[in-house]
Parts: sequence; C-alpha cells; structure tokens
Amino acid sequence: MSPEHWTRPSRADAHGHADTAPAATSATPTREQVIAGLRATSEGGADLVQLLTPEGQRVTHPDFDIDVSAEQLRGMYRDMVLIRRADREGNALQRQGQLGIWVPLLGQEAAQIGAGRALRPQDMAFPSYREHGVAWCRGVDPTELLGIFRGTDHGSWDPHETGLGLYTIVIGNQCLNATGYAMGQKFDGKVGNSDGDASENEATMVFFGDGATSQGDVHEGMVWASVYDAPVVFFCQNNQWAISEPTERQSRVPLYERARGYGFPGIRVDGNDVLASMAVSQWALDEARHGNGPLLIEAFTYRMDAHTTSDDATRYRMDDELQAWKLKDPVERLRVHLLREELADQDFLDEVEREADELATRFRQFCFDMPEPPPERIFSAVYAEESPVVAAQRDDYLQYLSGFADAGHDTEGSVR
Amino acid sequence: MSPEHWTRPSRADAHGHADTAPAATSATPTREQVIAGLRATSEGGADLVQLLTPEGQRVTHPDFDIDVSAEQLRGMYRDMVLIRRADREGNALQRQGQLGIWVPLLGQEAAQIGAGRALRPQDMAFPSYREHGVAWCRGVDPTELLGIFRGTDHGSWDPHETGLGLYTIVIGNQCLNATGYAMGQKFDGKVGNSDGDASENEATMVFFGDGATSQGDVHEGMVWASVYDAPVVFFCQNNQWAISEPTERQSRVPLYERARGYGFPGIRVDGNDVLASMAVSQWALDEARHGNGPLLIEAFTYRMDAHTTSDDATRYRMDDELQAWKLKDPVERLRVHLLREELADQDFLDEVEREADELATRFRQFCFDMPEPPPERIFSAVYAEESPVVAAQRDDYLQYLSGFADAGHDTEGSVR
Amino acid sequence: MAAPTVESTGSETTRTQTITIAKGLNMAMRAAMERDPRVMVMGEDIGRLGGVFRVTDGLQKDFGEHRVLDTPLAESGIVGTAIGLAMRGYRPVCEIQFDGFIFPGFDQIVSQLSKMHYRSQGRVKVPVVIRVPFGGGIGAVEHHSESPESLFAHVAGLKVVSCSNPVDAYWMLQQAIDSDDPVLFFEPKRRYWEKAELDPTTPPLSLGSSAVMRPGTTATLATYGPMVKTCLDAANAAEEDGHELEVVDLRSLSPLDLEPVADSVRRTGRLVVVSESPAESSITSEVATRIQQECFYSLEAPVLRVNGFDTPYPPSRLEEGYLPDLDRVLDAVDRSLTY
Amino acid sequence: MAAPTVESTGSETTRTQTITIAKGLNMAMRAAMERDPRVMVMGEDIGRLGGVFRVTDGLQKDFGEHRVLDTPLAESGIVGTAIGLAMRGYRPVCEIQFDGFIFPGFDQIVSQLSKMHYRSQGRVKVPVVIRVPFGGGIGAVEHHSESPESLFAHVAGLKVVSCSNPVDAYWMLQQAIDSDDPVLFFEPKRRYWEKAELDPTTPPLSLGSSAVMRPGTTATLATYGPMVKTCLDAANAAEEDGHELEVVDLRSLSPLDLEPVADSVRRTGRLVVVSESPAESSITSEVATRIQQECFYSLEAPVLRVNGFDTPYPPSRLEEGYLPDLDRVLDAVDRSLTY
Ligand SMILES: Cc1ncc(C[n+]2csc(CCOP(=O)(O)OP(=O)(O)O)c2C)c(N)n1
Ligand SMILES: Cc1ncc(C[n+]2csc(CCOP(=O)(O)OP(=O)(O)O)c2C)c(N)n1
Ligand SMILES: [Mg+2]
Ligand SMILES: [Mg+2]
Repeated sequence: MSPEHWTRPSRADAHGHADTAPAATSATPTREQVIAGLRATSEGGADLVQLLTPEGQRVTHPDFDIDVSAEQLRGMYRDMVLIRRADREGNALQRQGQLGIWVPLLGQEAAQIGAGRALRPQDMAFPSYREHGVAWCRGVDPTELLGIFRGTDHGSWDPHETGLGLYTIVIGNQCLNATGYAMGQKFDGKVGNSDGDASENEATMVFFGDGATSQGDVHEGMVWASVYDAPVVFFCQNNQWAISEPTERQSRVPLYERARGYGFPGIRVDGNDVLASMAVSQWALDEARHGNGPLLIEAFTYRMDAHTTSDDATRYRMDDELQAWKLKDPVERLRVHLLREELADQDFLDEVEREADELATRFRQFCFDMPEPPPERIFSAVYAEESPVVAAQRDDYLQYLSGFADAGHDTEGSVR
Repeated sequence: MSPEHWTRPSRADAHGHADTAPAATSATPTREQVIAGLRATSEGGADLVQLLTPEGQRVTHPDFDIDVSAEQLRGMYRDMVLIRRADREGNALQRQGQLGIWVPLLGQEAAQIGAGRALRPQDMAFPSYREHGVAWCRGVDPTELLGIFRGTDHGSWDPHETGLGLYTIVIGNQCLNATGYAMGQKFDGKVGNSDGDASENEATMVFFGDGATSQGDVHEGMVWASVYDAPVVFFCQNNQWAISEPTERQSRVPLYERARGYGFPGIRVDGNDVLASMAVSQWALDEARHGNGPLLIEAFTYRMDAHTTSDDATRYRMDDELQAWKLKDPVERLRVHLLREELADQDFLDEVEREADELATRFRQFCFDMPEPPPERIFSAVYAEESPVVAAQRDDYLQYLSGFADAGHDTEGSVR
Repeated sequence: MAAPTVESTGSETTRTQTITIAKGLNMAMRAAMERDPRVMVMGEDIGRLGGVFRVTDGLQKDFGEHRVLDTPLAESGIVGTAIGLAMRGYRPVCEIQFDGFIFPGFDQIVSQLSKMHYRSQGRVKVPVVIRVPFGGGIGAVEHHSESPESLFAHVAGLKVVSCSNPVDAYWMLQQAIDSDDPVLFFEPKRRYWEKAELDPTTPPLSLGSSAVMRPGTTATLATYGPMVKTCLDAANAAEEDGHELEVVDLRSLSPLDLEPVADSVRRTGRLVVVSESPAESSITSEVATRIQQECFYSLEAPVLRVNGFDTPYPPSRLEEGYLPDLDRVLDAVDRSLTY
Repeated sequence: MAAPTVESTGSETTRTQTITIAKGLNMAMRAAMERDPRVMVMGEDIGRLGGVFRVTDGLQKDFGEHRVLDTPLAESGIVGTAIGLAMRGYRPVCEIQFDGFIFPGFDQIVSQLSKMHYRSQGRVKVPVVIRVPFGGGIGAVEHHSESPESLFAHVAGLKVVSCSNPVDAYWMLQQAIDSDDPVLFFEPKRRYWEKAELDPTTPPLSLGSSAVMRPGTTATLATYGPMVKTCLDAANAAEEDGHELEVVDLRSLSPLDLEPVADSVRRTGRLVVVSESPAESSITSEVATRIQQECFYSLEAPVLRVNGFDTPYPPSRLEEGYLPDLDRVLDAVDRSLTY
C-alpha cells in the first residue's frame, strides 16, 4: 500500500527510492540525494530566479521581468563595490588589532543590495549580524557599524530613524521581532491601502541565515506572520554554511520550501544576481504591502570568506568550492554586464574605485579616532527610568575609580 | 509579473484571489477561506484517509487497504469502550472532588486506539496529557493515570517497562525528546534491518495537539528528525481546539502540510475512524522502522468535551458544532459497523459493557483507596545521587513536623 | 513615548468598591486601554475565553480582536512579537497562562526584551508587560504552581514586581503598563479572589517601592505576592503571644526597595524573609545578603529564610508541606528569637 | 545505569603532563568515550571544526559522526534530543557554543531535564552534561561573555559546577559525564589556555566539593570559575601587605558545599564572595546568606560581595571596568577589614 504520492518531498524525483529499505515506500533521500537536492538550482533551473547569468548576460524570466535604468544599475554596482570595500577594510582593521572581530559580507553583496534597494524609506528591516549591505541601503554609514566590532557599543544607529533594527546575534530572535513589527504596521492601517494611500503602505523585511532556519523562533515567526497576514518578507541568505555546518545539517529540502508548510509563497532567487534579488524582493515587498504577506525568499549565495575573522574556514571546506563560487562573483557579474551592454564606461568604474578608496580611508580613520567609551557608560540606559540599584553601583564605582586618581597610584593591587 | 505559480499554498484553488488587494498576485486567503481550507476534509475527500464512514460502512482506499480480522475489530471496539468509560469516570471523580482535574479524551478514542494498536512492544510512545487511549494500548492501567490528576504523583508508570513516556504538559517539549529517543533507536541499529532482524526494528511515535504545532520545539523536532532520518512518527491529534482557540489561530493550511516544509511525508487521516487511524499508523511506523522516517500524521478529530474539567467550552464554541461531530462518534461508528457486518452480536456488546462497568468500579475504588503520599516524598528522587542540601532540608522539615507531634498541638500558629 | 501619568478615568474607576485581585487587574487593563489606544493585550485564550482565570474577561468584546489577540500557542512568539509591536509604538500586555510556561519565552525575555534599551543606548524602548499568574496552593498539576520570579530578578534590564492585594493589583498593573521599561508582573494566582476596598481617588504608591503592611517591634517579616497574606496571618497569630511582627511587602522584586526593610530591622533586630520559591540563589538570598550588610550592627540574629524547598514543585497533595505557611513562618521567628 | 567509576585508561592519561583547561576537557571527553560507548558529544560546529574553541578537536575523527554530532542550529533541539537520547541509554555531552546562547534551550533544561528524575520517581535517569563556555574578558561581541550560572543554580534537579583549572577540568568533566544526574558544566573560557601539571594518578576530589586553594588568616575569599585566578592573584598581592587571604574555589555551585567556607570564616571572621555575574539574586547572594547564618557569631564584618554590575554585559571596551579584578577584590577586603 501507500505509493509514491504520499511522499511529500517535492524533490522526490531527484531522490528516487532507497534500495536498502525493503518495505519502504516513502523514499527517504540519501545524504547524497539531499545534498544534490539542496544544491540543485545552483546552476540555474526552473526553481531559481535569475536575471543576470554568471557571465553577466541579461536573461529574461517569465515572472520577474523588471525595468531597471542604466543609472539604477550603476547605482547598484556602486553600492556593491563600496560596501565590499568597507567589508574588506573591516577584515583588515581586525587583523591590525583595531577591531575585536569582523563579520565578513564578502560574496553576499548582491543578495543584500538587491533586497536593500527594494525597501522603501517607510519600510523596516531587521538584520542579523552580517547585513552590512542592507545597512548601507538604509543609510547607515559603514562607520556606524564599527562600534559593535571594536567593542565600544552594541550598535550606534537609531532603528526608528533609519528603519534598520539593531544587529541581532542570537540566531533567529529577530524573526519574531520583525513579525511583531509588521503586525503593528498592519494594525496601524499601513497595509493594503489602494489608490492614493498605496504609497503609504509599509512592509518589513527580516534577514537571517540558512542555519537560522532550524531555530524555533524562525518557525514561530512564520506561524505568527501567516496567522496575522503580517506584511513581512522573510529573507533567508543561504550562504551554504552555518559556521562549519553545511546546509544539509539543517534541512533535507531547499529552504524556500519551508514556506509550503505555512501556506505562503516561498521562492528561490540567485543571491549573486543583484537584479534578480531586487526584482524578487520588490515583488515580495509589494505583495506584503498589499496585504498578501508573509512571503519567504531564499537567496542562494555563498559566504566567500570565513564565518568571522575568528574562524578558519579551511578546517571544514574545500578550496575548490570557493573557487567555483568565485566564478559567480556578484560584483564582477554586474561589472561585466555594465561593460558588455555599454551601460557604463571605464571612467565610471574608475570613479567608483576612487570613491571606494575614499570610503576606505574615511572608514579606517574613523576607526582610529574612535574615543574610548567612559566607564559610566556601563551603567547608562539600563532602564528608561533610572534604577536606584544601578545608580548606586555607578556612584560607588565612579567613586572607587576616583580613589585611584586621588591616591595617585595606578591599578596595581594592594590592600589599602 | 509573478503569477499564481509562485503562490505556494496548496489549497490555493480553495482560496482564490483576494479582491481588495489591487496589485496582489499571491492571493492571501481570507479568514473564511482559511477556515474552509482547514475544515475541507472533515467530510472526507481526496486528502483524508477513511476506511469506515461515519455511518459505519467499510470503504476502500487505494493506498491504505488493510486486512483486519473480526477479532481485531472487536478488540478495538472493546478498547474504545473501556477507555471511554474510564475517561467518563475520571470526569465524574473530579466533579466529586476526588481529583483536582481531569483531562477528557472523549471523541479521540479512535485516533488513539488506532495509533496505539499499531505500536509494537519494542516501540516507544511519547504522549502529551490527553493520551489515555494510547496509555491503555501500552498496557498502562487507567488507574495508573489517577495519581497525576489526584495530585499524588507526576506519573506512576515506568517509561522503560511500558514503552510510554510520562505525560508531558509543557506543550511541544516531548516532540524533541521523542526525536532524540528515535535517534537513539537508529544509532542502536534498530532501524532498517531486513530479513530476520526486521522484526527487531523499532520506531517512536509522539503525540501532540493542533495547538502544539505552533511551538518552536515541534519545529525543531521535525528539523532534527528529518536531518537524522529518525524513525519517529509525529502524530498530531487535530481536535479542532487548543483550549478556546480554533485551528485557524495556528495555521492557514491543514496541519499535515507542515511536513512539506521539511521534506517528509505528511498525511491526514480521519481521526474518528479507528481502522484508518490504525492503517495509516501502521504504514507510517513501518516506514520509520525501515529507515524512511520521519513522517507526520494529522488525525482529524474532535474534542467532544471541554479542554479539562476546569474549562467551560460553552464560552467559546457553539453547541451545533458538537452536535455535528456527535454524528461522527468514533465508538458508535465501529459499533454500527460490527453489527451491520455481523462481526459481533449483542452478547459481545453486553459483555464489553459489563467489562466497562467492572473497570469503572475498580477505577473508582482505586481512586478512593489511594494513600496520601508521605511528606518525605517531597524530597525524594530530586537527584539520582542524594543532594546534601535537599537531604538537610528534608531532615529539618521532618524534625519540624515531629515537633508538632511531640508538643501534641495541632497546626494552629503560635510563636513557640 | 513618555509614560502618561496614571489617572482615574471613567465612572467605574472613581467610586469606592469592593474588588478582587482578578477584578483589579481587569480594571487596570481596561483603564489603560481606554486611556491609550496603543495598549494591547495578547496571549493564549485571553480573548474569547477571557483567560483561563478570566482576568481579561470582556476586553476582546469591548476593544476588538486587534487590540486583544488570541495568539498562536507559543510563548517565544508571544514575547518576541510583543517586542516588535513595542518597537512599532504599541504597549503590549502579554499573558503567560501559567508560571511554568514562561520558559519557552525565556530567550526572548533575556536576550532581547531586557537588553533592547541598553544596547540601543535608550533609542529603542520596549514597554512590554508580561503578566504571570504564579505560585502554588491551587491543587494543580505539574508546571502550574511555580515561582520563577527570582530568575527574572537576576536579569538586568527587567523590572520585576508582584502585587499582593486588589488595590495594588489595580494600580501596579497600570503603572507597569505606563512604564517605558519591560515589566515582569507576577500575580499571586491563589489570591485572585481575595477582596478589598478600592478607593480610586487615593493616590497609589510608586511601582518601585516596598510597603510596610503592618507595624511591629519583635521581628520583621519581608515577603511578597501570595506570602504577604500568610505573613499577615502569622503576625496576627503571633500577636496573641504578645509578639508584634512588622510585615513588609516588597512589591518590587527588582530593583528591590530595601530601605523600609532596613529601617524596620534597625528597630527589630531580626528579619525573616519569606517566599514560596526555592531558596537557592533567589530573591530571599538577595534580601538577606543586603540586609546583613546594611544592618550588620543592628542584627541580633542572622537573617533567616522560609522558602519552598530546593526540589521541583511536588505533586499537589504534597504542596501544603512544600509551601511556607503560618507555622513555618512562626517557627523561623522563634528560631530568630533564640539568638 | 550506575555510573562507572572514573579510572585512568590509555597511555595519554597515565603520565604527568602539562595541559591547558581546553586540553583537559578534550582529554576528559576522549577518556569517557573510550570507556563507555554510550557517551556521545553533540552541538554546533563541534565535529569537523572541533568547536569554536577547539575543545572537541579530533573527537569526530576518532569516534565517528554517530558519536560526535554536528547538530542543527537550535539549542532547544540540542537539549531536547539529548534528553531523549539519555532516555534511550546514551550519555550525551552537549556543547552550548557561548553562554548567551543557552537561553533558547532554557525551557527544555528547566521543564524536562531538571525534573525528569523527580517526576518519574527515579525511574528515568537523564545523564546529560551541558558544557557552557562562560564569562567575559575575551573582548567579544554581545551575548558571548555572560555568566548565567545563577539561573541554573536556582533550578532544583540540576547539578551546576564550574572548573577553574586544567586538573579540575580533566576530572570534573569526567565525573559530570559519569553522574546519573544532569550537570550544567560551566567552563571559564578566558582561562581555556591556562596551564598546569596533570598527574592522572592523583585521585580527584569529588564533583560536589569545594576546595581551599590557598590557606590564609586575614579574610576568606569564596569564588569559582574564572575568578579563582583573580582571587589567587589578589591574595598574592595582599601578601605583600602582610595579609593572608584564604581562597576557596566553590567548584560545585549547586548544591553548594559551604562547610570549607564556614570553617574558614570561623577562623578569619571575614568573607568576600566574588563572581563575574550580576549580583542580584545570584550564587553570591546564596553564599552570603548561608554563611551569615552559619557563622553569625564568628563574623566580624558583614559578608561582602564583588560581582559584575546589575547591568547587561557592556560593550567589550568597557568589560575591564565591569569585571571584578584584583583591585576591586582587594577594595572589598579593605572594606571588610574596616568593620
Ligand atoms: C542562538 C545562537 N546559537 C549559536 C550562535 C553561534 N553562531 C553564531 S553565527 C552561527 C551560524 C549561523 O549560520 P547562518 O544562520 O547560516 O548565518 P551566517 O552566519 O551563515 O550568515 C552560530 C552557530 C548564535 N549566535 N546564536
Ligand atoms: C508551553 C505551554 N503553554 C501553555 C500551556 C497551557 N495549555 C495547556 S493545554 C493548551 C492547549 C493545547 O492545545 P492542543 O495542542 O491543541 O492540545 P489539546 O489540549 O487540544 O489536546 C494550553 C494553551 C501549556 N501547557 N504549555
Ligand atoms: Mg549561513
Ligand atoms: Mg487541540
């Protein structure tokens, strides 16, 4: 009894039957089949939305055609080059001891700039910790990221002013916060307005990784969003790795298929194609703004650097893989396209390089100039209303510190 | 751009497009559409596995034909009648002040007996708190449930001996514990053996409700199970209500579809049809034993009583609904079938009634006779190795208590 | 986003009336929702059903499904979306159905709710209230009688409070909702039906202060929530023996307001701290530690504690033994007096 | 399922050698896995990568993917499946990558892991060890420097321990794995690379006992984990001023073994309790409370504490101020001496 059609994995054809299980009918995929399924679309294919080939050739897509001016394209190129440069400087500053850690964006520029440029000012974005490209699009200057990695603050921008939540390190947490925010947008009447008011519609986009999809909070975010029709777009950057763990440690099937279980659309986009990322993001955000949220986007991309500057990726992945992905470099892809289609000339590219140099200098200088936070900062803003306990600890501590100054001795220990 | 085929909800046809959202393409279902979708199969239909109609008529199913002897059928009838009787006595004992609370099973007998009888002795079952029928099948006498509801213990059976975990009240927790146990079965080499060893194969079944599907732990259980191919069958009793909340507070789409997001089979069975429940459970457990787990079963059923004896269901649901479901009563359905097909006669039914009376008497008497647990029980088995802190607290407390006895005075307060 | 001042509005809240704790909480939410359209209530079964304790009874009917949300069954979801709603300008009041079910929401409380204001350097306020019916004594099954408040008192960035009577229930919940900080609001569920007179024109104490509930000279009892009544009963019983026990209701569990306790101990020289929760690394430890520092020269006996035992909450037929009662409190006072 | 006795096996573990804490932990897991095929290790990045701190380095290579599991990224999943595996007879050793990431697993720890033995009346044992690199001082970003141990000390049914040196790391982890009770094992991550001589033939202390690390007469310091070194440094510095500080490493945080502390205080009359964690309702509160009870007549000063502040962990450029150091410890000793 019970034939193949009870077998729900959509990639069943790729899996076939497992030979070793005699009475089996539901064909649990082997590890190899899982990996093949997870990677299936990396070279394109029906399920992957792509508008620029790795060779920089513009292709059409039946559902996601998009009209982008040469200026917009150049703008996105500039975005990618500049944020990549800041990212590389971040790495370098860490190596020089200026930063405690840096979380590289390298390779994910297209996914982030495409999504970030699809957001409108009134929209809200909830990042994880690698979203330097998204931050850039929200108007958060790369220098504003430095405090987190230098250890002077936990994020220096104003989420309300910028429309960008603080970086969130506890994996998955932000998916629920974003869903709640999106529920608020809906309760505020900022969703599904038509005619004149349509331009006031809002949506929320939340960023997380392939590893994050395993967390309960991501699930609960999707349940909540679907039950309240929240205008939230779940943007999963599948960069193939959660630190040292490949995607098959988190799923048997491509991650965009998670949406099926909740009854909302899931779609996979070539995350190294900035145009496709923007097209799919715009569509999804529009859907959400019109009241058809939530939606899930899986941006299929690659973390070209280590997880962080503390990580040694050579311990768990092959150089081959990196080399293969280099051929799909998102920045290079757009550069070739711009030149091939004569949408930009060398002068433009040079000018962007110059801007990048300038940004790098400014970024580095900003880092060197960053003041040390004063000790009283430890105690500030713990509560909106000052806590007497914290205030007393602060006063005691500052007095204790001033004791060193008074006594004129340094911090060498002694029983005074 | 972006036509209907990006719309992933499988019930899209039922939903249609929302008229109010002008640029919308993904057709977020309205509340009415969601409810229609969630309830769609309650009258049968392609997605619902049914082998006995509500009128007790045996129907065939292309995938789940099952050969059951008259004796087995009578056995399942007996199971259902007896456990229903114990359940009703539980309610009555609570009303009489003998129990602090009772959690009624009424209406879910078929789902549970079907699943419970599909389990083999070496399998493991992880219940929630309403699984009196499953407990029955695992050889846990109904009297062994009483301590939980009387407040003398937290479960009096041995999970290792019975193959039934303790009742679990924190919603969803047991799904992860069950998955871990199933991983252990696999690591022990008890899965996927063929030929002679096949009879030693094992599987785990975990029971939870419709409400539970929203919990992160259920998600994580499904992620883990799919990643480790754990031989676990997720058995969701969708009894339409999570206390006062109907299923549409948890999902847009039928709950068995959650499995799609994880890439394993999900199937919906008529939970008021004991034969179908057994057939589907047997199939799923066999799949799991053969190494094709995990799987998800949604048993579509109805909680015919209040959530617990503390609940007043009239505050949130219509009597109509209950009346409609009474026509699908699982016990009655099998009784009619047995008589109609002459698989049992009135003598048999009378004999079962007599057994039920006997069980009821024994159950009640057991409850009346239950000894009060001694105060030292508070401190026992906190740790496998005695903790000096707990031991000291116990000794102090027992000495303190003996002070009352010595002084010959009662527990009236006074500063002595 | 400054907190509006608590004011009496509507006819219901200006005349003196007899109310229960449950009613006081219900009135408080109603008043807050009437005053501020951004206040909303969310949780499991709190809408149509009015909550398993009926504390939110009638709110959905009167304020609608968008302000009183019956949520999916997941506590991390409740807290996590409440944080997002708060960032959007709402003031969510979440109900956790029972004490033992707050743990799935623990991560969002500790990692996001408690830290958001600090990490954003005050730019992002998250005025979320989490109501938790807590404590034992109701004959319930597992996970329905726990006292997890100390876990939250240990977490910086949260306000943790507990009301012990209807009047405080009414005022403190409104103050919690008005607070721009996240507040864990512990409600003594077994006292839900205790009654008292509420005169809404009498101005309330501030949310952060403890209160002397009964003056005394022999010894001091410091406690909170359900144990306040127990301690007052103990003080009444002790009176017959000529002992005058001073009883302080801590009310705010974090930050603690220990000045009234220290003042009292300076006069009595003896302190017993009482709570249902296990003793280890708890609020009672904190009170004892700080009072032995503050009042080192006044204490005539060590600070003693009466707590639930350091065991899981027992089956309910054993809870009478587990929970501190009048006798155990008086026994501790006795022991204190022997020093 | 009785715990096998800890014995030295294999050549690596019989000769005296210089090891780090990280190495001691690694050796402990290796020894336990060699001894008992039911011991397994699981967590994020602990297999191929050997853990972000390399504490599990080489284990997957030697014991295979079925005994050393790189798990999906979810802590409730790690703890929840470990419980199931333990019910099946395995002895899982879980790694939580950093202190701040234990909270998604909090519910499984509190609701299931800690209570399983009690609720089953001892029929179900869950010998799960949860390793948590904890504490600050490594210049990390948010959530990577926390000290949540007090939260677990408050939860009945869990053993909570912390090692402070390589020798304890080696023995205590083996003892934790051998224990039939669930153990929260807190590892002082900033001391991972501290070295010491391990002579594996010297029998270890039992898991539940505290240890006097340095004798003294002026005052007693009680501490654990990363602060043990800080306190020993402070004692060294104080010596120059003629003060002899006795330093007790608590080792077991729940249950606490306070007899050695009380003994010491009876001699010194003064106690300072030191921990990186916030002070409120913490292990330091518990130690202070119990010692002021035990040693009421011996104490010449109140028990003082040196803790991290009651704020969220600050950005790392401020952690030097946040974390108790030699000076703050000595300042507290000074203050104790003024009574
Ligand atoms: C709850 C939690 N557990 C563990 C970690 C440690 N950690 C940081 S990043 C990471 C991997 C994340 O992978 P993914 O979600 O794919 O995001 P990526 O880093 O690849 O962008 C882990 C395990 C964490 N930050 N939070
Ligand atoms: C984590 C948690 N939150 C809340 C509760 C309170 N509660 C008990 S049963 C229940 C509804 C469960 O609904 P469902 O999963 O459908 O199971 P059913 O009771 O219908 O069998 C709730 C909210 C709980 N037990 N655990
Ligand atoms: Mg990733
Ligand atoms: Mg239900």
